[in-house]
Amino acid sequence: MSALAVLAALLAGAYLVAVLEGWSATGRLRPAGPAVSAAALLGRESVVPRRPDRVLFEAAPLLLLVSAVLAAAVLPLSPRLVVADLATGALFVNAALAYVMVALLMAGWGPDAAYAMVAGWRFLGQLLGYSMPIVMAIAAIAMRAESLRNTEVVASQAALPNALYQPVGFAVFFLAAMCLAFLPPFDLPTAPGELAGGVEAEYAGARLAVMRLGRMVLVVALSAAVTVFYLGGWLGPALPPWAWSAIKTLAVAAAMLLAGRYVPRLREAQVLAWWWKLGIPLALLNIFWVGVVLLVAE
Amino acid sequence: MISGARQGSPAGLRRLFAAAMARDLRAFVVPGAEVARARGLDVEAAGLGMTGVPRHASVLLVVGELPAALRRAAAVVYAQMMRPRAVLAAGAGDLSPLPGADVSVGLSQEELEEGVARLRTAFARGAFAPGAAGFEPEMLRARTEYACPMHPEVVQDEPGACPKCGMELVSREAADGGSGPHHGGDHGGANGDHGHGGHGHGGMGFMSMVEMTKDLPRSSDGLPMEWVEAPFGPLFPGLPGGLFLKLTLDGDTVAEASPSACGWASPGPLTGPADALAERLAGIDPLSPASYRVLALRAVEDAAGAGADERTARARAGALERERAASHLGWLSGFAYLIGHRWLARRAAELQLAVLRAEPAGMPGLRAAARSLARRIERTPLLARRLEGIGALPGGTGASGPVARAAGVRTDARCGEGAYRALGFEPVVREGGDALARLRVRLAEIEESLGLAAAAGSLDIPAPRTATGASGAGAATVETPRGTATLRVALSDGEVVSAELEGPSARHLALVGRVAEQRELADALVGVASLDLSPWETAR
Amino acid sequence: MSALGQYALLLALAAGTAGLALSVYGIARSLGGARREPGKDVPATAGELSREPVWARYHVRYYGYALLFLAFDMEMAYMYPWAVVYRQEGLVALLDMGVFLAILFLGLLYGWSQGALKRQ
Amino acid sequence: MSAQALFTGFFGVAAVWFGVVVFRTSSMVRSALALLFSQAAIGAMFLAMQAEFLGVLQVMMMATEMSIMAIFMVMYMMDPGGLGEMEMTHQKRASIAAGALAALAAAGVAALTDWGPAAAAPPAAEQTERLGAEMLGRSMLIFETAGVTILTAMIAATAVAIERRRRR
Repeated sequence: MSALAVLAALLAGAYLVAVLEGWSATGRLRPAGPAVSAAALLGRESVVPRRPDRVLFEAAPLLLLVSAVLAAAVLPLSPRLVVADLATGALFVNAALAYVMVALLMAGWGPDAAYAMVAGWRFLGQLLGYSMPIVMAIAAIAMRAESLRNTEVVASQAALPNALYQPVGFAVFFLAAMCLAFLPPFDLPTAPGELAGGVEAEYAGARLAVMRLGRMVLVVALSAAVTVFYLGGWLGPALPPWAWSAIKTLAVAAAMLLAGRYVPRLREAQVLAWWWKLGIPLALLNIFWVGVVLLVAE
Repeated sequence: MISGARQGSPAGLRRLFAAAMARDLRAFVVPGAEVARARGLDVEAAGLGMTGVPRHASVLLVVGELPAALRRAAAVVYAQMMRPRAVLAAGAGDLSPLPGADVSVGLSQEELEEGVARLRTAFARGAFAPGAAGFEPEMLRARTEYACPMHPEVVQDEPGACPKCGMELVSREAADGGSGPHHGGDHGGANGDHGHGGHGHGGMGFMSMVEMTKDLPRSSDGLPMEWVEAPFGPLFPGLPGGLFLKLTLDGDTVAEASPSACGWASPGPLTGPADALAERLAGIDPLSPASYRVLALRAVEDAAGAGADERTARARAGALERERAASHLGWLSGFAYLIGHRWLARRAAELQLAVLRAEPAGMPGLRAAARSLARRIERTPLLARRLEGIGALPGGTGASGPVARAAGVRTDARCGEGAYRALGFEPVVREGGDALARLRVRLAEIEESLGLAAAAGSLDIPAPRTATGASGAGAATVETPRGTATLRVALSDGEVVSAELEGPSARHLALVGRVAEQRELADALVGVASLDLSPWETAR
Repeated sequence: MSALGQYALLLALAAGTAGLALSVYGIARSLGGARREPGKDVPATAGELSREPVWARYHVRYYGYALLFLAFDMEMAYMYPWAVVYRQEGLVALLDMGVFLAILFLGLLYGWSQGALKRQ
Repeated sequence: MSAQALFTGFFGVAAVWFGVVVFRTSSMVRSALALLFSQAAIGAMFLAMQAEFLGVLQVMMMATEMSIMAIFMVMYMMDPGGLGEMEMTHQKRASIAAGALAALAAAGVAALTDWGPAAAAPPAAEQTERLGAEMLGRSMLIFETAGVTILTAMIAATAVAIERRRRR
């Protein structure tokens, strides 16, 4: 029963994030926009490009959606509201989201089209940048919680949320999450001006609808991950636990979506150089900082 | 019913989806969003979403008349759009090979909005139709050709045996313009060679990599790789429409760039009655019509020996400066779209439309808005890092206009004009010569031009009929938003007998290779866009 | 719920999600297929028909990063069990992992000095 | 118990099937991704056998590592798209024989060895903890040696792949 409630919340969250995304893209807030767009997409044709790698082309949208849903499934909305509270939940989030890259790689290679292929390999490069900092930040979370179980990660923040306890890790994780969800300014694989749609360029109709849905669920999953890992999840006064989780998740999603409206897209070479020369040392420093604080505190 | 309706009876679920599609129209703009804006159309305000991906578009919005090459490109885009799809023509004449427009309107915002409303109705009613017509122009059909797998140079239209080795020829689709993987000098593609490898060398059991890669082109890091040609124009969303740009990609690096432009047909607009030359010349470039109008008027006046009085010159300067500000803002909007700065793209477009519609009295307010925009851009995080060192060109490359002034060259045709001296004009010069410096020059010029336009006090272009029956030769130079344009005319009895027009974009087009080659794709595109090419002002 | 029950639930969720997506395809398909027209299935490239395949040897320019990444990825396998017992073990754990990470960081610095951390 | 065995077997078959696809396709990317999913299926087997940490780690690491393998395959193999249907295998008969022999041997070992009574798997959280305690206790030296090995690999890879043009 709680699993169904979580899934319903996930769908509602994806819808609200789609409304927010429309706002960040056009500057207009249209509550019915995503529903109309989705129906419009379903009513349109969807072709497969000539001589594609059909398996990869068809699998990509499904894999994107499934991996995002699985990542969201291990993140708790409240102590009881979670689909599967795995003992290695924090690691599982990361494992599921690694397949986002695989999905985009398939979408890039599958259609045998120039823009998509550049975009697909670009995203693999982006992964080389954000992937290490993200796992290192999660390791620092696990150090404090003494567990990889997401409900225990939240419980460990009762005194002080991790965003304040390890601000460097928070910043690193937040930016890496934006990279992972390929949100502007890290939207290198879809880059509307540079690659005319990139990995999405050959998808249309129902396939595009599934891909967009996967992207929205991905943003929700990552916002929920930021909430669980750094903002104390359901912890908060007065309101019921699930409401706190929902509010925090939506606030994080809004921040992620709006940040990209006011800055230009980054260059790939810079993204990689910054993550490796600055991001990874900072993430290691964060682990060291948490280690020392934990030793001193005990 | 719309021309690109989907097959099926419009009932049940289909009716529901058609209603949704009618509310959620997304337009692919031909020749490009910058032309729509330059003509004063705000597509998004008219209720159309915009997309640069043909697969995601449901409406092909054609703005203005298109040359034949662009009509063919538009037909390709239309063919690649998903049904249901429709053509919305704003001030477009002949559309063939595209099907006729579903809705035709004039070039004004009101008409566009009314046209979108009509299109919505048409979509809701006719997105699905039982007898939907196909779109199968001859130009889209693939030609089958026959090639020898052993000898890539043997290609013929008929099946048969190879004259060199006697092997049976293999059928394949003919390439249009030869895109695809190729190995350095020889062509024929990876397929032929590799397909053969399996048969011919099968007995050897093992092929040496050195042997197989010796003919491949070398990249800058010394690795032998295959290069792929990909078109980034004429209808690429991040670049001006009409710019045919073919990039040879080595991974995501541009190995070679070959640009060309749609341009105007020579001598076309140049010949004819001299009094109407301004009218004709203003039509060649939708991005800067006023500049060419003034250029033609001045050249004809010079040839007829009739100089313009001070008031006329001043009013023309006002019109030119208004156009410069609008053109730079239009460039800024397109450039911001290319680099993914969505807020800036929208804001610059709004300002451009406001400048195009403004009266002289409104200029000071717009100038203040432009100044605050420029200040905000200077403070935008990451922007300088994105643009620094991209598309670097030193001075003395034959460039003019903002491209030259951004490289520290003090060149501006306006310096020598009396009307500008009276207005206190001083050219904007910056150092750096890269995309960032060009952005800064244009930002400063927007502000300066709005100030000059306000000071000029009038923005119209008086066109006295000076050339009736006149004979003689003359020349004029105008600093257009993109650089110096020169027109030489010879009149005989009120007719232009010979004319020679030289615009800045022809010179800048030659610089595309220098700013793009050996650059990462995104950087190459930023470099090309920072030149602010107008594909329209070069002769075909 | 037992661990195995959780895995089964996640598997069912994956299958169910894929099933949902496929049923969306089914609804879209019930409206009719895509009409076959010339040029339609050619990848959309800015108004030019590019019929030739692009599956050529792709020159990836970040291979320097990729090689270092492989090594760092290995290291993460050790990091999680270590992080979980960190508070129990205390200073030993800090020193132990400190040495391990210092060794790895040397590798990063070496790669950096040799120009692996840039576009090749 | 039987459901557990069923799923273990199912993912085992999936792993083998993806492994076969690796060699049956001429597209390099498809081949690399098939290997990826073969490895991921092994990760799922670990999960079915209640080795949670190991399983999730395997699923996570193979996604990135096999994708990186894909980039090197696309960079260095001729015709990475498999368009020419080029035969990429050689010494087929010998390799089939060797493969069949090795499979038989492994199956034989598995079937003939007396594995003793199956121990109950500890709870998933405890597995990770025990692993950590082992790493910081008895196996500390092995752990640090792994660090040095990784360092060696990093230096070797960099030295081989990155040409130092600045030297000239």
